[in-house]
Order: sequence, then structure tokens, then C-alpha cells
Amino acid sequence: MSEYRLEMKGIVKEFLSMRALDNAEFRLKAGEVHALLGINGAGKSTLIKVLSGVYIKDAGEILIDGEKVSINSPADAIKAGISTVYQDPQVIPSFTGYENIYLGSENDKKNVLSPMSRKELRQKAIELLKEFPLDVDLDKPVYMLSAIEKEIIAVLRALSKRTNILILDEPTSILTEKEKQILFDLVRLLKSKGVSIIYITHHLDEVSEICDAMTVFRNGQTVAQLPVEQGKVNSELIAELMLGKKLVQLYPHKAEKPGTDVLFEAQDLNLEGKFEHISFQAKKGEIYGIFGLVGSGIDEISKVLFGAMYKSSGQLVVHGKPLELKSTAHAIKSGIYLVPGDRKAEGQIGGLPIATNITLAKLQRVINKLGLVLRKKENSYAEDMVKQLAIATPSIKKKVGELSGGNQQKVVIGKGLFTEADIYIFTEPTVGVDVGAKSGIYEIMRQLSKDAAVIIISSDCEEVLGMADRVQVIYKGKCTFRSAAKDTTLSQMLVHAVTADAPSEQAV
Amino acid sequence: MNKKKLFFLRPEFALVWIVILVYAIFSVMRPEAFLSWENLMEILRQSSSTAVLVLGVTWVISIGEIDNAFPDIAACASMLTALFIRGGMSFGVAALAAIALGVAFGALTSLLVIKFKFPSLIATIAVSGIAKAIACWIGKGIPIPVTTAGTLVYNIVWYKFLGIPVLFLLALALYAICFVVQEKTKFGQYVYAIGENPQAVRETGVKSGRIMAMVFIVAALFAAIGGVLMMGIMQSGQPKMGSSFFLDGFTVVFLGAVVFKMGKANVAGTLIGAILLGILTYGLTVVGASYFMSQIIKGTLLILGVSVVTISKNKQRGKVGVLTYE
Amino acid sequence: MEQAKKKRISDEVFTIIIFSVLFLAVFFTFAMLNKNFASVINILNILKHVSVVAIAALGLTFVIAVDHADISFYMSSCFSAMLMAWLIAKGWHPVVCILAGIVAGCCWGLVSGIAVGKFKLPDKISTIAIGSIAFGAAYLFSDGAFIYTNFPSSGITSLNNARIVGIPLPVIIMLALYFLAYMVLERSKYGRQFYAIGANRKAAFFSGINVNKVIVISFVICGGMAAMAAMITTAAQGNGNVKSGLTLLMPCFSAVFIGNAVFRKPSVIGTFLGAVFTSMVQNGFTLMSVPFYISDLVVALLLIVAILSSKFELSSVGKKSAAAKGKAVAAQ
Amino acid sequence: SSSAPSSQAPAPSDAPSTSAPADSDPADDSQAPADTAAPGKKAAKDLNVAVSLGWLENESGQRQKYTYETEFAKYGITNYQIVDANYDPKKQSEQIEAFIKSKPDVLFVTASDPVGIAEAVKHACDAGIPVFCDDALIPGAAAVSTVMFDNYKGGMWTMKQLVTKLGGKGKIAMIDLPSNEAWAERSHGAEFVLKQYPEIEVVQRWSWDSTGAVTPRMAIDNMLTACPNVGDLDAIWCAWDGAVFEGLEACQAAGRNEILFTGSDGGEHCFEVMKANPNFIATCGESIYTMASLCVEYAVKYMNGEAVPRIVMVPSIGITNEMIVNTPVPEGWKNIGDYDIPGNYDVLGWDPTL
Ligand SMILES: Nc1ncnc2c1ncn2[C@@H]1O[C@H](COP(=O)(O)OP(=O)(O)OP(=O)(O)O)[C@@H](O)[C@H]1O
Ligand SMILES: Nc1ncnc2c1ncn2[C@@H]1O[C@H](COP(=O)(O)OP(=O)(O)OP(=O)(O)O)[C@@H](O)[C@H]1O
Ligand SMILES: [Mg+2]
Ligand SMILES: [Mg+2]
Repeated sequence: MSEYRLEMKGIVKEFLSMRALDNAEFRLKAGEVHALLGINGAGKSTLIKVLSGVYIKDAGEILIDGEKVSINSPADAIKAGISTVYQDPQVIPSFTGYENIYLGSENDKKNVLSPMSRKELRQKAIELLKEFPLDVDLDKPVYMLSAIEKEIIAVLRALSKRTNILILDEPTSILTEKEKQILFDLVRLLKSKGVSIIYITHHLDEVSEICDAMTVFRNGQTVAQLPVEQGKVNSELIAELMLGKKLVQLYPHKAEKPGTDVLFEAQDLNLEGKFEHISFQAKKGEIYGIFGLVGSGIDEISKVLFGAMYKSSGQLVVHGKPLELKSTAHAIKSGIYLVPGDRKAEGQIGGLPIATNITLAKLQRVINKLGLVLRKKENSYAEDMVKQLAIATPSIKKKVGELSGGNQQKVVIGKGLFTEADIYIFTEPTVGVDVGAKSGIYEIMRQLSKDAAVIIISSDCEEVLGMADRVQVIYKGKCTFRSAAKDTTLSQMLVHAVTADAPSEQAV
Repeated sequence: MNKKKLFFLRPEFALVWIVILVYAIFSVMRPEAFLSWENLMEILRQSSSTAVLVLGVTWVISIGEIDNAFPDIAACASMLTALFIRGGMSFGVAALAAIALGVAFGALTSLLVIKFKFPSLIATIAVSGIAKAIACWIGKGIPIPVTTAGTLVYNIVWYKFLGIPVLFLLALALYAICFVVQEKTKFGQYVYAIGENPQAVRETGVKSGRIMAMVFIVAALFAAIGGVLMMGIMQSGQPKMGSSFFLDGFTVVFLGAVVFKMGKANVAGTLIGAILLGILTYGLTVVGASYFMSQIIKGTLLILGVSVVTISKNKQRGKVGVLTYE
Repeated sequence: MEQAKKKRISDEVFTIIIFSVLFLAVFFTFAMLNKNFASVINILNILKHVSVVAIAALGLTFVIAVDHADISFYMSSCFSAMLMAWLIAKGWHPVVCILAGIVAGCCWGLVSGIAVGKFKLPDKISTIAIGSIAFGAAYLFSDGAFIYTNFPSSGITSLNNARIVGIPLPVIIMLALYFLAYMVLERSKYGRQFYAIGANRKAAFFSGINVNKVIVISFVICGGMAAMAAMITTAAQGNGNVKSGLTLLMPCFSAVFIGNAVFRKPSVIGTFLGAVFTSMVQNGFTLMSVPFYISDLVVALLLIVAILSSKFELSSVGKKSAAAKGKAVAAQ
Repeated sequence: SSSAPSSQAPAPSDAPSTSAPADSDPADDSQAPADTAAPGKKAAKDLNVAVSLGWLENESGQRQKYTYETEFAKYGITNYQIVDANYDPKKQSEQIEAFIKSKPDVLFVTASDPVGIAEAVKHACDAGIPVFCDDALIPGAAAVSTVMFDNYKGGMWTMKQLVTKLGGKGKIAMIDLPSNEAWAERSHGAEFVLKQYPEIEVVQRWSWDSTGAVTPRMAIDNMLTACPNVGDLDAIWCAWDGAVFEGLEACQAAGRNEILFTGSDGGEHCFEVMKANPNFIATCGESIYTMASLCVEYAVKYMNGEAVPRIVMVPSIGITNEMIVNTPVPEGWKNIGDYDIPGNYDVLGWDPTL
């Protein structure tokens, strides 16, 4: 018997244009929670895709319990006791919870024409659920479930199989703080049952909270494998390992003096069932922050501010004039730009080149009188933007979808800068973005705020507090707290984000 | 209990009511042609061949793909059967051989779509081109009459058992089998799962390519069976039969998607769709309506059905939280 | 990195080269088999014959570019043909009749576009339905009978027969429309919007593009172009025929998809090459009096070969990365 | 696009010498053995009539419909349904089966494809419905009467015209219409003539697929390209008039004004084109009105308990360009297309010999 449940040695995976894994090493002990860390594009997801049979490795070997296994398809991985909960858990929306849990393993027979019984599945699922202190309605179609419930379904699906190794790829990025705790309880429970867990995350605090060990990746190579002492993680050291250089400071300095002109004002905005009575003023020269947990309505607020969703009532005032936004096109024309929360779905057009993405929202700037695009002009604008934002790419012709997460986000921001808006709304600007890229994005935001009103809307408390000059907190669609950032603490914000009746309301 | 009662009033049941309504309207207009057991059975018999032909296409639509080849596979199967019978084979052997060749077309589609990643639209355009070319080549573009097909096929397509056409019973049996497969087996489960989220299915380790391949092959299988039955009904191989089934076939499947599963093609719905189309063809004939009337009526029903489903789905979803362009 | 970039680009060029080789191979095969094939007259003939499919396929390209499918255009073009013929029979000036036909095509496109773009009905089903209605409505003009009254005298046939500096008018119309479409789709602001919507509708929306409007426009263009194609068919046949557009469906989709495979996006030039490719084969075979079923068979096989050839990549010569590519695609 | 004629005939060599209707009142001419059992009598105006047309889409289909409506009006028949199958034998079979269940007193059928609908027509006969087949014989069906014409002979005659005009020597092309057995016979008849003229060379031959992508116009354009010089191609024999119309357009556009054409069908439009194009030298004028009106007449008689002939081979008329050019429209006619109304041949002095 080997010391390790899983060993991956000398793993190489090449893509058309690059080497994503370059002799990567990974070792996992039985019953441990092992963090896999690295900046965007370091190779984490590729490693677990190799392990779970989504990609076929080009070289290297995988040993499970000391024995060499070959994994060439997801089915092979499942057979080897490896289950994966992908970052964005894939479910069948109209299927019930229990149908989703047992998707692919309805019965043990190989023959797909073998009969399956939904009754049995339901029964089995109920049994399974009993083992864990979780509360989900398994009879509802999953499109009616919340994010954590979907995540739980995905985890249960992984656990419904004989699982020795469970892979969780950024499981918390769509969860609220409370939900995160549910998940962590589950992780601890599994660990106690002897399941080994690979845990991918960009949140170093989570590492210290539940992980026993960690492996850090950089450029497709393993740069460190360290044990984790509970509660004692040296974030700076890890960040340094990940980046390969010292990170000076994450958040830039705050505004020196209060903002001047009120460029953008929300007056008593309401969206039935999502949020109510949202009001604030965003001023030139400062950053206004809105913090709320996922599902608190912040995403909808950002969309209403941009005319992407209809509001039920309320008023937007832009440059001192009331403005009824009819469409996103109207918003952009009025000088508003939104960096949407879901980068892949809403922000970027992954299949098109960087240059095309950057100019898309304001093509007027690069066309002649006949409406034809002047490519030279466009390219030079794009080149400038790439330089200005330090987007790491060999060429502006590269497709955005092929960039790493942080650089993708920079392109989305670049698209906004190109519109020359004077009101910028950033929603979840750093989800899935590594520390290095994060500080770059923060710097850009601060620069922008010099000539424009910047609003940051995020479920990352630290980020909002770190960036904004003034903040408000949303709980269940209502503002529960507003204050100047310098007078506010993290815990104050967090408390107001999870309950409506916390004390103290401070002046704006 | 209450839920069950309401089921009949739900939008996904609307098409069944339309079928009944259309039947009632025609019955008032031409009672002698509608209001008898025999007439009803005739309508069902007529609907059966189309129903069999598009049975497999249902699942192709369910997995989110499209099949343009089924009409020409049917035509090719009808010509092949006629050719083999003329060559001296018995009907049974000829039919089996023709069906086997029909299935080969399905296999070709699968190869192109799953292995070579062709969009199914273009793969089946190519396959239908091949099938039709072969069908025409066999008789140099001329239908092949078959007068010696024997009693087996005659009994299948014309005989009545207890007053019910055997053809309809056959169709019903095939539908029953497919219904069970769809509702009670893993295969059926995966068909709908792939239709909604193919990535999720792949991630669970299901060989979704294999399921999709089976779906295309099954579509070709039923198209070929339908073609053989058509050969029996028309007592001839018809190389250009395909054009008759193209629009009607899709209309049937899509109309069927409006019932029971709210916008998802399903075999029970397809059967209802085929029967509705049968009633329309029959009814519009006996009232002397012209070809174009039936075209307009079919199109209108289809668009109405789709609108009902889409609108009620949207209503379910609600307007709150929906992007302004959606 | 630099090297990687070179490799990628040549992959795309490689596809185009393979297709060109295939194209030329077919061309020279026919040229060898038949001495008249490569003559100027015949090449103009091929272009003239392809103009109908090419123009309709060009309209379809716009719909495919926004990632929708239109299955109504070929049926609505029948309506336009009959409307035009009916107006000609009534003695209207041919130009008015042609314009009326095109407007009618645009209107049917508008109906499809509104159903799909505005009301979000599923595209394939609703366009089949709307197409059926349009086709049925085409019978209203004459109960389905041919309309030929006034055809020779009205001068409508010169839409097909006229030549300008020796080039048939349909070819000139086709080239003009293609030039226009190229400028719009590949060079202009609007083209960007079409492609952006096709690649990621939601992101296009958040970029301030009026998604629904552009989708509706794509269907209108498709309907209008199909009508234009039907005008030429009608002029060529010398009568209004309800079925004039019915054979357009498959060739148009083939043309767009061949182009899509070769250029990796629905493109104006790709559609043109796709249309010419199949038309050339048909022409070659009719020149040699080969029965239609054989030429249809070869066209179908070449369709497969053409798209298959676009799947080969320089970099996939090594088998491993081919598997990786396939997997990566599968994983998306 | 399809302008297609139809019909089906037994092989002409041994075609039964049928009663020749026509000259004045065709009804008087029915000498064929009428071995039909007369049903219970029923007056014409009380009849419930069903008409299943194979197509409506071109002139011949429209002429058939026009005939039925006109003749029904004449007999006071008001209770009738006319449907068409749009060239689709499967659809027509279904329509006939539907009619069977609605129990009409009489069923008229023109076949989209005689082979394809034979089974359904048999059923109608078996169900005791008197069936009258117009334009083509339905093999194996015990129709009360079949009124048809001879496609084979028509094909022979038009080819003969062509060959004679060419002086028995030259290069020709043929355009066939194989999708319906009856129409294919025209080509067989034409081939029969060619056997006697070894110096006529068929340099191009093409069959039209009505569901395919290549139109007759394109095919003829290509033929002209394949035979680019005067003398490479002298004439094109077409199985139906529609191909001629498109061919004439093609020749005109290509400036090839020496190429001769023959077709088959006849009718108002055809004659207009003939008048304008001397190169359209001949067509087989199918007596569509006569056939359909005879069907109606026999049906009425039969329902009245009278005997009617089982098969009537209505002669077609060989129509040459000269006949059209030199014949003025008689007074009271809508146009020369009315030639096919019984009795009208005589007025024109045309001889129904085919
Ligand atoms: N399918 C692919 N084709 C080409 N390149 C790829 C593919 N998948 C990943 N890459 C590249 O491989 C590198 C490693 O990517 P990987 O997804 O493993 O990073 P990661 O560590 O998961 O990053 P993140 O934190 O953003 O998830 C990246 O530079 C990426 O661009
Ligand atoms: N086919 C591809 N070609 C090139 N690059 C790709 C391809 N597929 C994915 N990538 C890139 O590889 C990187 C990682 O891809 P992957 O699908 O693993 O994303 P992910 O791990 O879910 O991303 P993240 O965790 O950062 O949100 C991304 O930057 C993506 O754009
Ligand atoms: Mg990742
Ligand atoms: Mg005829």
C-alpha cells in the first residue's frame, strides 16, 4: 500500500499553442483536503481535467493507491473512484434533483436500454441525503433550485458513486458566506469518512479554514507542496509562490479628497421580488461600493443601472437629468458602461479576437461615413488598450476565449474604456481572477475614478471595502447599511449583509 | 388528486383538445365521413405510416439535432424493397434487406455527426442526397410497381383485426415500445438530458456520442420501416416519396413537441401530431378544400402551438429578472 | 509564443488551401472530361445558374451569422414569385413587379424575424410554420396555376437573359449583391454586430447592441434575397410557378455550411464558393448528359468531402493533438 | 417548377382499337362493349361527386378542373368536392381513401402517378364506388370507365415531325420526364421513331427531376454550351411543353435561333408561344376537355342505368406550328385552346388522328 491515495508524476499536456502542464507533480494522501493553488492559467483546471478524463495527457503517469491507472475518458475516472464537481456544476434543468444526482448511474447495467426506476432512484437519493445534514428538495426540477442547492446536487452526484477522490473546482465562487459554511461542513464530514478531496480556489482564507495541505502551480509546473496548519496560512508567501514575485499591495490608495460632481444618481429603485428602495449617488473622483451576498439582488441592481433589466419603479439621474434607459445601447450612448458579473456569458465574446471585442461597444469611433470599419484605426486603438491595461497576449488577433481569466476580464474592461464612458459599473470584477491580475484591475479602476464615477458592486466584502470610498450593504434586496469606507470595518459590513436588524446606521 | 384533474387543463394538453375540436368541426361539416367507428379507424390507418416514419425523428429533435434525411431514406427503402421483390425475394427478406440498408444511412449520419463533428443539418442534407440519388438510380427515376408482394405486406397494410387496422396496431406497438424506452430506460433519460445539457451528460461519464449515434440510427430505422410500409400501401417503390414527408414529418414532430413535455419532442406527442395531421388530410379532402388550404391550416396550427408553449413557459418564468432583450 | 501564433494562422490557411485544391481538382477533372467545360461561355453559364442559389444562400448567411436557422425563405420566395407574376399579368411595369416581390419576401422575413427575434419562438419550428403559410398563400394568386400572361411582352425575361458587356444580368446582380453583402457583413459596423450576436448573444447585448433588431433584420435580408432569387428563376422560366423556390432549401444550406467549414464562420466569400462548388458539379454532369441521380450522388459525396477536408489541420498530423482538439471541443 | 402532362396507355402496337369518340358528339360513338352493371338509378342533380386530381399546378390540371366544373354545372350537379394532390401519389392515395369513406356516388380520378395510386383506386372500386379514370389508365383497377389518350403515339408523332423537318439527318437532344410511368412513354414512342432514322444522332439527353436543383432551363443552357456551334445541335425533343417554353427562352438568350422544338400538352399558353416562335414546330394536343367531359357524361349515364364503355382512347391532335398560325379563332371561342371541346375539332378542320 502506498503512502498516497493519488500520485501524478511528470504530467504533460500540450494544447495547440502552448504547454499547459509541464512535468506537473501532484500527491494526495488518503482522507486529506488538499488545496490546489495558482494564478489564472497556471494549469489547475487542466490537471484536474486530465485526472477526470476530460483531457488525455500527453505524458506522465497516474497512480492510485500505488497502482498505475490509465484514464482516457470520464467513465474511466469514475471507475477509478474519482468524482469531479466542476466549477460551474452542470445539471439538467428540467430533471428533478434525484434524477440529476443519479444521471449516468441510474443502475449498474451497461446496457442503456435497461429499465430504470425513478422510484428507486428517489429512494436511494433520500437514503444518500440522510447521511449528510443537508436540506434540499429532491423532487423539484433543479432549475427551481438556488445556487447552493445545485452545488449540493452536484456534490451528491459525485458522492453517489464509489468516491475515493473528490475534486472541487472553485466551488465557492457562486456561493454566499452562509452557503459556504454548509459546503465546508460537508467537506469536513466527507474527510472524516476517508474521502480525499482536491480543492481548487483563489481564496486563500478558505485554504486555512479547511485544507490540510496545498500544492502551488505556476506555468504548468509544481512549485511547492506544503502542509497547512489550521488557521496559519501565510497569504503573502503563497501569493509570492503563485506569482513568482512579490506582490506589493493589492488595493491602491483611496481617493484623496471627496468626489465632486454627482454624475449618476439612483433614486428609490425597485424591482419586484429582487430589490427595493435602492438609492445612491456616484461622484466623479471617487468609487462607490455596493456589497451584498450572491443572490441578495446586487446583480439585478447592476443590470437595472445599465438598462439591461426593466425596473418596477424609481428614477435614474444622469448628469443631473432624469433618464429613462430604454436599452443597453441607450445606456452606452448616455455614457454608462457595465462590466457584467458573468464574464463568460455576458462580458466577452470568446470566439472573436481581442481587437473586435474592445471596439464592439462603440464602433462609431472606428468607422467612416459609410459605416465601414477602419481596421488600421481599430487595431491601433486595440494595441493601445492592450498596452494600457497590460493584457498578456501575443497579439490583438487572439481570441478572447483563449486568454486566462484575468486577461479576459481586462479585455471586458478595455471594451468599457473604449466607450469613453463617464460612469463605470463593475460587477464582480475579480471573480476567478488571480491575485496578480486582481491588483492590476484595481489599479485601473482607481485610475478611472479620477475622471469618472466608478461603482463597484461585488459579493467580495474585502474587495468592496478595499476599493470603495463610500459603501452601502444590501441584504435581501434592501439597503441595510451605508457609510464612508474609512469609518467601516469588515465585520460591520458582513453583519449587515446577513441580517436586516443589525444596529447603527451611519450618515452617508 | 386535484393536480391530476388540472392536468387536462394545462397548456401542454392543449393539442389534444385541438385534435378533438378539429374532429368535431369536421363531424359537423361531413357527419357521414366522420361519425363512425370505421371512419375513425380509416383516419388512424392513414396516420400510421407517417407516424412510423417520423417516430425516430422525434428523438433526433429531442437531442437538439435535426434530421433532413428521413424522407429520402424512406423513399430509398421503398425502392429497394420493390427492387428486391422484383429480383425474386420474398417480401419479408426484401423488407429486411431494405431496412438494413436504411439503417446504414443512419450509421453514416452518426459517423459524420459524432466522429467528424459535422452539424447534423448538413450531415443529413448530404445523406439525404445520397439516399435520394440511390432511390432514383434504382429505377432510373421511375417508380417500380410491385404486384407480387405477397400476402404478408398486404395483411400488414390493409387487414383489420377486430375492426382495427393492423397497420395502426403495428404503429401503436412501435410507439408503445418507444414510449417505454423513452420513459423507463436510461436511454430515454439520456436523450432528454443531452437535449438540455450535453456537457452535463458527458461529465457524468455517459458515452453521449454513442447515445446520439443510436438516435440517428433509430431515426433511419423507422424511416426505412415506414418506407417499406409505404411500398406496401402504394404497391410500388416511389423514388420521390420523400418530398411528401419532409414538411409533414417535421410538422408532426414539432406539433407533438407542443404536447405533454412542453416544447420537447416526445413519442406520445408525435403520435398525437400524426393523428391530427391525418384528420386534417382526411377532413380537408372530404370537404373539398384545396391543397393550399391544408398548407395554411397546418402552418397556423403549428405556429399557434409553439406560441402557446413559449408564452406559457415565459409566463412561468415571469418577467422579473429577465433581460430587456429576452 | 510567436511560433505558436504562426502555427495557428497556418491552420486556418491550410483549410482554405485544401478546399482550393479540391475545388480546382473538380474543375480540372470536368475540364478534361468535356472540352466545353472550361470555356468562357460555360463559366458564365455556371455563374448564371448559380446566381439563384447563391443569392438566396447569401441571405441565409446573415441568419446563420446570428446563429439562427431560417426554414421559411424557400417557401416565402414562392409567394414572391407568384406575386410578381400576378402583377405582370395585370400589366404592371416589370420593375414595379420585381420590387413588389422583393418587398413581399422582406415582409415574410419580417414575420419570421419578429417571431424569432422578438417573441423568442424557437427558430426552426416557427419558420417552418410561417413558411408553410407563405407557401399556401402563394396559391391564392392563381389557385396554383402557372401565370404566364404578359410574360414575353413585359420584358421581365430580360432580368435573366440580358447581358451587360457580355456578362449575364443575373451574374451582375449576384456580384453586386455579394459585394454589398461583403461590405456590410465583413467590413461594416453592422457586420460586427451580426457576428457578435452569433458568437455570444448576451455579451453582444451587454455591449449595447440591439440584439432583437439585428436578428429581425437578418431574417428580413434572408427573405428579401430569397425573393430576389425567385425573381430570377421566374424570369428564366418565363412564367410564375408556385413551386419555383421549393428546390432552394438544401443547396442554400449546403453552400452556407461549406463556406462556414472552410472559413470557420458564416462568410460571404465562403457561401459563394460553396454555392459555385456544387453548381459546377451539376453543370459538368449535365454537359455530359449524365442522369440527374448520378450528379446528385456526386454532389452529396463532394459535400461530405468538402466539409471533411476542412477538418484536417496541419497541426493534427500528429495524432495526439488531434485527440486533444476533439476533446477540447467536446469539453466546451 | 413543373409543367407536366400525364397519362398511361397500354403498349400502342397492340392497343385495343377503341371506340373513337370525337367527330361530332362523342357520346354517340361509344360502341365498346359495355359490360357494366347499372346501379340503382340516380338523377344527375342528386349526385354526390368526388374528384381527385393529380395536380392543379399547370395548364392541364387547371383545364381538367375547369372542365369538371363546367360539365357539372351543365348537368346540374352541385354537390361535389374537387381536391388535388400536388403531384404527390402518396397524398392522392390518402385523399382517395378518404373519399371512399365519405361514400360519394361517383369518383373521378386523374392520376399523379397511375402506379402509385392504383391500390387506393382498387379499394374505391372494391367499395362499390363507380370510378371514372380520366387521362390515364390505372393498372389493375376495375374502373367503370377509363378515358385516356395515347402517350406513346404522341411521342412518336412529335419525333416524326422533328425528324421530317430535319430531313432525316441531324443532331438532336431529348428531355425526358420519367417520374410518371405514363409520361415516360412519350420518350419510348420517340425512341421507336428514331430506330428508323440512323442518321439522327441523339447528342444530349437529360431527365428532369421535379424535386431537384437543376431546372430544364439550366439543362438546356448547358446543352447549348456543350454544343456551341450551329450544326452541333439542330433540335430538342421535349416530353412536355413546359420544357419547350424554357428552352425557347434559353435559345433566344443565347442567340441560337436555328434550334427546333417539339413538346406535348397543347393549350392556350402553348399556342401563344407557338405563334410567337416558328421554331416550336409541333406539339401533341391532348384533348383534355374531351377526356374529362366524357368521364362526366359516362358517369351521368351510368348512374342513370345506361351502359357505358370501359376504355375509351380519345385521340389527340398533332398540332403543327402552321396549324396555329393559319387558324383564326372562331367566333364565340375564348381562344384556340378551346379546340379540345368535343365538336370543336371540326370547326377548325383539325384532324384528331393520334
Ligand atoms: N483547451 C485548451 N486549449 C488551449 N489552451 C488551453 C486549453 N485549456 C487550457 N489552456 C491553456 O492552458 C493554460 C492552463 O490553463 P488552466 O485552465 O489549467 O489554468 P487554471 O490554473 O485552471 O487557471 P484558472 O485559475 O483561470 O482556472 C492556460 O494558459 C490556458 O490558456
Ligand atoms: N479550446 C480552447 N482553446 C484555447 N483556449 C482555451 C480553450 N478552452 C479553454 N481555453 C482557455 O483555457 C483556460 C481555462 O479553461 P477552462 O475551461 O479550464 O476554464 P476554467 O478553469 O473553468 O476557468 P476559470 O477557472 O478561470 O474560470 C481559459 O482561459 C480558457 O479560455
Ligand atoms: Mg481553472
Ligand atoms: Mg396530360
